[in-house]
Amino acid sequence: MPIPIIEYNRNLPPTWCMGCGNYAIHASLKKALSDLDIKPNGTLIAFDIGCNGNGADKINVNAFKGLHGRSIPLAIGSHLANRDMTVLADIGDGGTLHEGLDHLIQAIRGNYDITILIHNNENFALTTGQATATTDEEKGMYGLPQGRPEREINIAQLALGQNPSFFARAYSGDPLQMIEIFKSGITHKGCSVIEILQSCPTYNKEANPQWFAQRIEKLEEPIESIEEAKRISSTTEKIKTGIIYRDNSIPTFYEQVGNRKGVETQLVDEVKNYDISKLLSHLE
Amino acid sequence: MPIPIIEYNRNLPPTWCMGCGNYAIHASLKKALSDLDIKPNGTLIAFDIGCNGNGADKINVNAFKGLHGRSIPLAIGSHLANRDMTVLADIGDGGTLHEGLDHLIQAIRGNYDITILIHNNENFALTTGQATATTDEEKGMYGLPQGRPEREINIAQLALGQNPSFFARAYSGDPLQMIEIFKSGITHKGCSVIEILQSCPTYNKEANPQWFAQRIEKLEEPIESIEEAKRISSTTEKIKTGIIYRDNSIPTFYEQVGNRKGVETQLVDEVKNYDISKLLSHLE
Amino acid sequence: MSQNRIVVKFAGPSGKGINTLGKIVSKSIKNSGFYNFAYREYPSLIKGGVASYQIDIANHKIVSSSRDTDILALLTNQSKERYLEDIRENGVIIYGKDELTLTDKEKEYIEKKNLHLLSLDTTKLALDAGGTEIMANMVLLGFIWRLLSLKPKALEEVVRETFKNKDVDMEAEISCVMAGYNCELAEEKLLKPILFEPNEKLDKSLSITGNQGIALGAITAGCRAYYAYPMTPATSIFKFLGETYQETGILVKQAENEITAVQMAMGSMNMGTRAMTATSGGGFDLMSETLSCAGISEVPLVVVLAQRAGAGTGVPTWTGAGDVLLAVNAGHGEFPRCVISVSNPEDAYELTQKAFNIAEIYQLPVILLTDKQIAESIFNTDELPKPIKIERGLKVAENRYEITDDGISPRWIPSEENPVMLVSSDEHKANSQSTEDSTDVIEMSDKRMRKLETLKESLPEPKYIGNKDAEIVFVGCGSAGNAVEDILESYPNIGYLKYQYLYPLKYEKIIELHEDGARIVIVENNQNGEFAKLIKQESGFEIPERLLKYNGRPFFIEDILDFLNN
Amino acid sequence: MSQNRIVVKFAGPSGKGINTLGKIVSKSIKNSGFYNFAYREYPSLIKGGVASYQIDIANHKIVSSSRDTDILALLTNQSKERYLEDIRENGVIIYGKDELTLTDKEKEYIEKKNLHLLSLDTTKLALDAGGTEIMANMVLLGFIWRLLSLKPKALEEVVRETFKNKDVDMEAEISCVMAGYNCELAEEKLLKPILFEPNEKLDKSLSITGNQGIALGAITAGCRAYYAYPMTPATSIFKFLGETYQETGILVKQAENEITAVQMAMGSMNMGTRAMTATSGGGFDLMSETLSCAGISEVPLVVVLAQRAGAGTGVPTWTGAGDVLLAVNAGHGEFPRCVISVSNPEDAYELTQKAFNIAEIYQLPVILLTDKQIAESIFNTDELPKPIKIERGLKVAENRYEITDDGISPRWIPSEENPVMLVSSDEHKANSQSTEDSTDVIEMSDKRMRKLETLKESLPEPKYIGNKDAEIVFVGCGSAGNAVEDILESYPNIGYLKYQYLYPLKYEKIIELHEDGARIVIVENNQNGEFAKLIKQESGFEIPERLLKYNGRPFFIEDILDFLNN
Ligand SMILES: Cc1ncc(C[n+]2csc(CCOP(=O)(O)OP(=O)(O)O)c2C)c(N)n1
Ligand SMILES: Cc1ncc(C[n+]2csc(CCOP(=O)(O)OP(=O)(O)O)c2C)c(N)n1
Ligand code: SF4
Ligand code: SF4
Ligand SMILES: [Mg+2]
Ligand SMILES: [Mg+2]
Repeated sequence: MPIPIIEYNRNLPPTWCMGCGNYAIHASLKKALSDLDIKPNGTLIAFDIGCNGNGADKINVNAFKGLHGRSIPLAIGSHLANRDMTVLADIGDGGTLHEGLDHLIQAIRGNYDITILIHNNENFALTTGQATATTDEEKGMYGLPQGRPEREINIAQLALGQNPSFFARAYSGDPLQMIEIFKSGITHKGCSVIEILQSCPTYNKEANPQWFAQRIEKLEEPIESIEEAKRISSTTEKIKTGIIYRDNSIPTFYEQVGNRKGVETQLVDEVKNYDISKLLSHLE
Repeated sequence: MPIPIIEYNRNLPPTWCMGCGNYAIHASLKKALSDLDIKPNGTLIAFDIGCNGNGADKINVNAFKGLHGRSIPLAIGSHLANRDMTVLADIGDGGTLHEGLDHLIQAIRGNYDITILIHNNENFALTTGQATATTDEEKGMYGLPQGRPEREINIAQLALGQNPSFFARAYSGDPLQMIEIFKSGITHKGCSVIEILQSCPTYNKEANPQWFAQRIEKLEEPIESIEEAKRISSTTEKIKTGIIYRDNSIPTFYEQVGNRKGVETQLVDEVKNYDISKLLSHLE
Repeated sequence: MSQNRIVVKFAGPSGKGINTLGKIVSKSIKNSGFYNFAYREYPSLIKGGVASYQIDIANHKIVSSSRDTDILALLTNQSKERYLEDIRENGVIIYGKDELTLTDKEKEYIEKKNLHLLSLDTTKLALDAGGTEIMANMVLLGFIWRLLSLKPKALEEVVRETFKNKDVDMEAEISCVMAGYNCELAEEKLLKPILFEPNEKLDKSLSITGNQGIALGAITAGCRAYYAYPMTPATSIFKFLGETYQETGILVKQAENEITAVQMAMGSMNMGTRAMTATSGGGFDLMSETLSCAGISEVPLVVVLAQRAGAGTGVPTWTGAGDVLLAVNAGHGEFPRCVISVSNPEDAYELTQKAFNIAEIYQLPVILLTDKQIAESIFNTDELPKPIKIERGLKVAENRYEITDDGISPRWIPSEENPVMLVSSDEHKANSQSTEDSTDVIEMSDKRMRKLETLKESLPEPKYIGNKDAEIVFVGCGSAGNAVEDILESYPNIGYLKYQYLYPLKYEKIIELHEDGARIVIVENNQNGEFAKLIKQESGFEIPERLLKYNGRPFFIEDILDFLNN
Repeated sequence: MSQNRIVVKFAGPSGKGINTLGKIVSKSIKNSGFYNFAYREYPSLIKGGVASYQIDIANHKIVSSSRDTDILALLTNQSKERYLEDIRENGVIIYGKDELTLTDKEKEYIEKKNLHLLSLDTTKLALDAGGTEIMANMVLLGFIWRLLSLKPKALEEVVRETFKNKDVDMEAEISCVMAGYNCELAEEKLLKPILFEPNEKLDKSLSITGNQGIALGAITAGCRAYYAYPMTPATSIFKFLGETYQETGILVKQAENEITAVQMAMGSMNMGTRAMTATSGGGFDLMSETLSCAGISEVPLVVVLAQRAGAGTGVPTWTGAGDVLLAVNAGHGEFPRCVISVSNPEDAYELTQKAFNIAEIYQLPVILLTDKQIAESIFNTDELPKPIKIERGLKVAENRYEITDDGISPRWIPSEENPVMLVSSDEHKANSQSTEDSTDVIEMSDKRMRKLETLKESLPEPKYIGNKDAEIVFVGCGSAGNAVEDILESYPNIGYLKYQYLYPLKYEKIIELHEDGARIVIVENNQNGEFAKLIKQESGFEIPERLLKYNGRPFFIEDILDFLNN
């Protein structure tokens, strides 16, 4: 019997705007954990700062609400300490593509066994709607009345360009698909990057449910070839959702660490006084 | 008549190891500037910290030796202030792919009209030889006797993945080609990313001249299609050098800035007291 | 009515138009001839929670809020809790059509203070007046205006101006305002008429925030590039510069993060233009390595540090001044710097210009401290100070780092007309070449540090405000002292020693006042008395009394009065 | 022979084997039964420039260098300049086969000091002995050994051990050593025989650097993950942990930059393992936002700040202690922290363990200060102190941020056995939920800050070393005081008050000593007397005399002696 969803609830009401995609994302995450029988205390989520991160005290799992743009390395450090824990990083498009852009790339490259949920609402929402690299180029935003001068970053292109072991795209308006994607991402061994097209009715009104309905095309199966995956995820008329690419053959970071091969314990179990006398003999 | 090379010399001998690729890189850069008739005081180079940056006080141009990993945004800020100045960023593989990875991507995305010279010697040399993302995975390095656990980053893949307007690869052992590449990069309008395969006989002995000679294949012409460019630059048996990709149709950052269109002066010429009375009327 | 003010507060969930209400009232009151100060509280979320706008109205210029209000207008009844016990005797509470459930304690308070409660169904009134539901706020606006017994003309004008380019039915909006104004529920006992003599000139004076003061100062000073990453409470500088960029021609770049922003600013400054960046504490930490780089390279830099409450993410939309020691010490190694603190828009305007002059003349990083209370509150200003002449200290010479007596070396703009210029974050010789020679290192370190002495000599003494032989002298900077400034007139035994230049610090005046027998009190919006620590570190003098506040709220005048009464 | 030492220095270009020479000599001398201290200078480039290794030999344990040497061995004649005028009376200079061109000033110095110059063609001797050109250094080694009149056995053993797993012709190496040793040019007048009584136990004592002390402390303390980005002089901690990782099982991750490193460390610590990161000033700046985050979230964190000289890039391979105020103030907002300073490997070993205990018990960031001089010099240590018991202060409870009297709240390890744990960089309630309520903010800020008081009470007083009623007492921390320690025995009127715990600061002892009539002198390896500033900020007491050095060099014993003689 799966763990009842209610166990993942804290009794504090969410503070997002009405219609915000974050509601469905949180609900789907809870459902995914429950379906997978992962206990609240068997999970740790590193939350970023942003509207997304305002969910940190609304879900009953181990959580660390850290700094803006840093939830990915925070999640990695948490994961390495205890790989029995299911570790996720929860972050916005601003945190991922601006403040902490390097972390996403390094996480994919290291293929740490964590899941990264990128809430892409196409703006810096919590700071009241500035343009991010995913905002429409011409759209006038806070402080940029004529839109931003830089080109966009397509999250799929960026992630797929780094040879990820798992990349998926979900949409906050489709919780059923989202739950399945989350479950696959969490169970995938390696760094699962999940971009979530998240509605933000306050600062990204254009991308309303109709807008998405007209554009989204669900993938039934992951694409075999990464080149093809890149190609199909770059077209802008049709937005593919689903597990876009997956490669189970890439070893995880931990598997590559020479001195941890065959070690059964977790780092967190190993904190005790160590005898250094053997090491000292090198220094005599 | 081009400017004599000697004008780019400072009377301070370089401090690189014998056989270091940085000698040829500096010499080629001077030659390129001279050929292009760009005066020493018409150029500014933002130098990173690394063996590469140790060249900052050995070349007679305007220069700013700043912080490790930061020469790209430093160059961009310099460039925006005065677009009449030829601005370059000079940085190592460590600075580019580790400390300041985000800056390279954002520079390409913004397509600022600067030239970025990445000295790829496949290690953090100045700190005495740690592994970078371009070091051979299995190679034992400082503090990592069994090699690094993360996968490599291929600079060409990374750069081409961001739709650059110019990407080239040079080799420090081929100054003639390097000079031509530098000249093309400098004259290209937009962000020119030039990876230089730089020999480091001290910490990257394996990659000696023979090693390169066996692998390098020169491109005569840039590749038309970016997909093809990515493909050919990812094979590891043959390393392509030359201008790999170029797209002159991408507007530069400055061209996209709404309020600077048609402005003839440079920011540096505009420093004076401005009358704010019109603006104040909004606040009355 | 403490300190002879009338105080109106709107409270309700974020995103429900509180912000617009506050701005309209503040501006309309000014245009009606009355000084006011408008203070905003809001949560770190986009919709919901409790936000408020409070407008203090007085017959003279004021720069702080009172804690207690005369009229509290609740947009939704849920917002009552936070503010209900900060209402003055005979105060008025206006709430919506639903019943206001009160705790016993609240009831008691209401009784004790003789508060008047009124249920106003603004939605119904709006619909009745031909408006829509979302015009309910306009009804409330008109009603409040009536309670203040002001003529509707100024209000109507501001409403029209506010919605000018918006997609609204202007006439319906105005009808709603008038429906509120003419509403018969505005009984006599609810009225809080403004009885001050209106000052007609106020119509032409400014409604301006501290951040606008900084932005305007930068514009005046010839700052031509602005690089910043969004962070409350610095972001509205970006907004102002972005929205005026067609007029000013300034290059406004939303940088990809704070390190990028400050590196770009440093690059531009070195190149000879004026550039600026702004952030709050967390972003400032990220910039601190670059401060150190600018310090040793002697490249001018101006960074605005807009403080907010707390370490980490803290209480991000609330105010505080816990970064004073950070501003003075951030960045590794030892290098000269200048830390300047603003406290209101005039200051901000003037000191931002000074910051550029100091950064360029002395070739060092200047940190301009402000805080959320200054950054986002609306002040009334009759006129901004005169523009300050641009001084850049430019000089072409052979050696960029010439050793000089005053520590200031030649600096020039890289260009084809000038000699090649090398700046370096390595320790260097006079000719810019890197060095590790013992004598070189000492000489260059000494030279750099001499600039601090030269700068210190050129800085003004702190400003003493108030009666010369006051018994109690508050010492402070930033918004903390604003509440003190506001009571000086009524308390002749109080003085305020206001610091604008925090570092290098001139502390002699404090010692002097102390030796002359005054009670010295530090007033700071932080937990540990950071400015007092700085004073102690520099002078050895421990300020005997401390008035500290660190709950995210600014100093209200009652905080000062309570201190004086205890 | 100042302070009864014999001092040998090798000088030559970087990358020419100086490093190996220095290490071999230092170890062989120890194994021969003599205490020594080996100090390394090198430029920030890989090959060329001037590097040196200086070995001070004494008949008791020493922890600092002299400025002046008895024997200067030049690998190339170009290296003479820097050190030629730091040779003692009757000293010896050994140079290569080419003529040593001397300036008039140098000639005068040589004459005045009666220095002996000897040209030794080490290359030729190496070839003659059946070696290759690169074995010239081995000849030099043997020759120096002869000058010291030591038995070759210990040297030979160390040479064999050093090259054990290297691809060399071991017998040829040894022949070269012996060729140098037996070289007839070692005339009587050049000899500097070590006449101390050899101490046989020294064979079993350690040759250890400060960074090795830190690494060993971390291993002992159960640190299971190390994350760091290369930065001199912190990098050799990474090296030691990396090279021993098979034995220790520690996860050693070269992080992609400093922000990544410290975030990973914080994540691991929160999860319940022990983790550490180390960097120098510039990297520390980048970590400072995370310090603040750990501060408010109350997550334990241990960061080693290995200081070097200068702001910006500075003089990156040289020593200094200009980051004391940075360590105390870095990171925005106000939060408790602990700053600990090490000065030698024993200290480093012990204090690293303490750092973990403090970080975990008090749930705050601990900054462990060291500097290049401590980090990279080779000390002789008879034995490391006993391991310190691990104390973690773990406790499962309902509320992660329970308000307590001592400020310490329950903290537990997230696991399926324990309740869910939420930590947050937002200001929060006892149950971890974010808050902006005024009372909540005050209560939680007060609670956090109370930890500083609790911690302060638990910390030991600074260590007083030397005669109880010394006339002059130096106050300091880090390597600055090591030269003072070394002269204490011969100067009974000198004392040293050595600080290990800099923050929270216990300053009462200083005042006491001052009031007892001692001359108090701060000794610091920086320009502005940062530790003195901290003392003044906390105590109001300005230390009357300052001995500061900021040329990138450590304090030599002559620096202290010169001060005393003036
Ligand atoms: C170092 C730092 N810089 C800036 C901020 C301000 N900040 C808070 S949330 C945010 C934007 C969040 O945007 P995004 O990551 O897209 O999340 P969203 O709010 O859209 O969910 C920013 C810039 C911060 N908290 N810390
Ligand atoms: C913030 C910061 N972190 C670390 C360092 C130390 N550091 C100096 S040079 C260098 C590595 C340089 O490697 P790379 O960029 O590849 O240049 P190379 O020396 O190989 O030319 C590092 C890590 C530094 N100076 N600043
Ligand atoms: S602003 Fe957008 S992302 Fe934030 S809570 Fe509202 S709808 Fe959601
Ligand atoms: S270490 Fe390598 S990169 Fe550095 S100077 Fe030597 S050869 Fe060149
Ligand atoms: Mg977003
Ligand atoms: Mg490199």
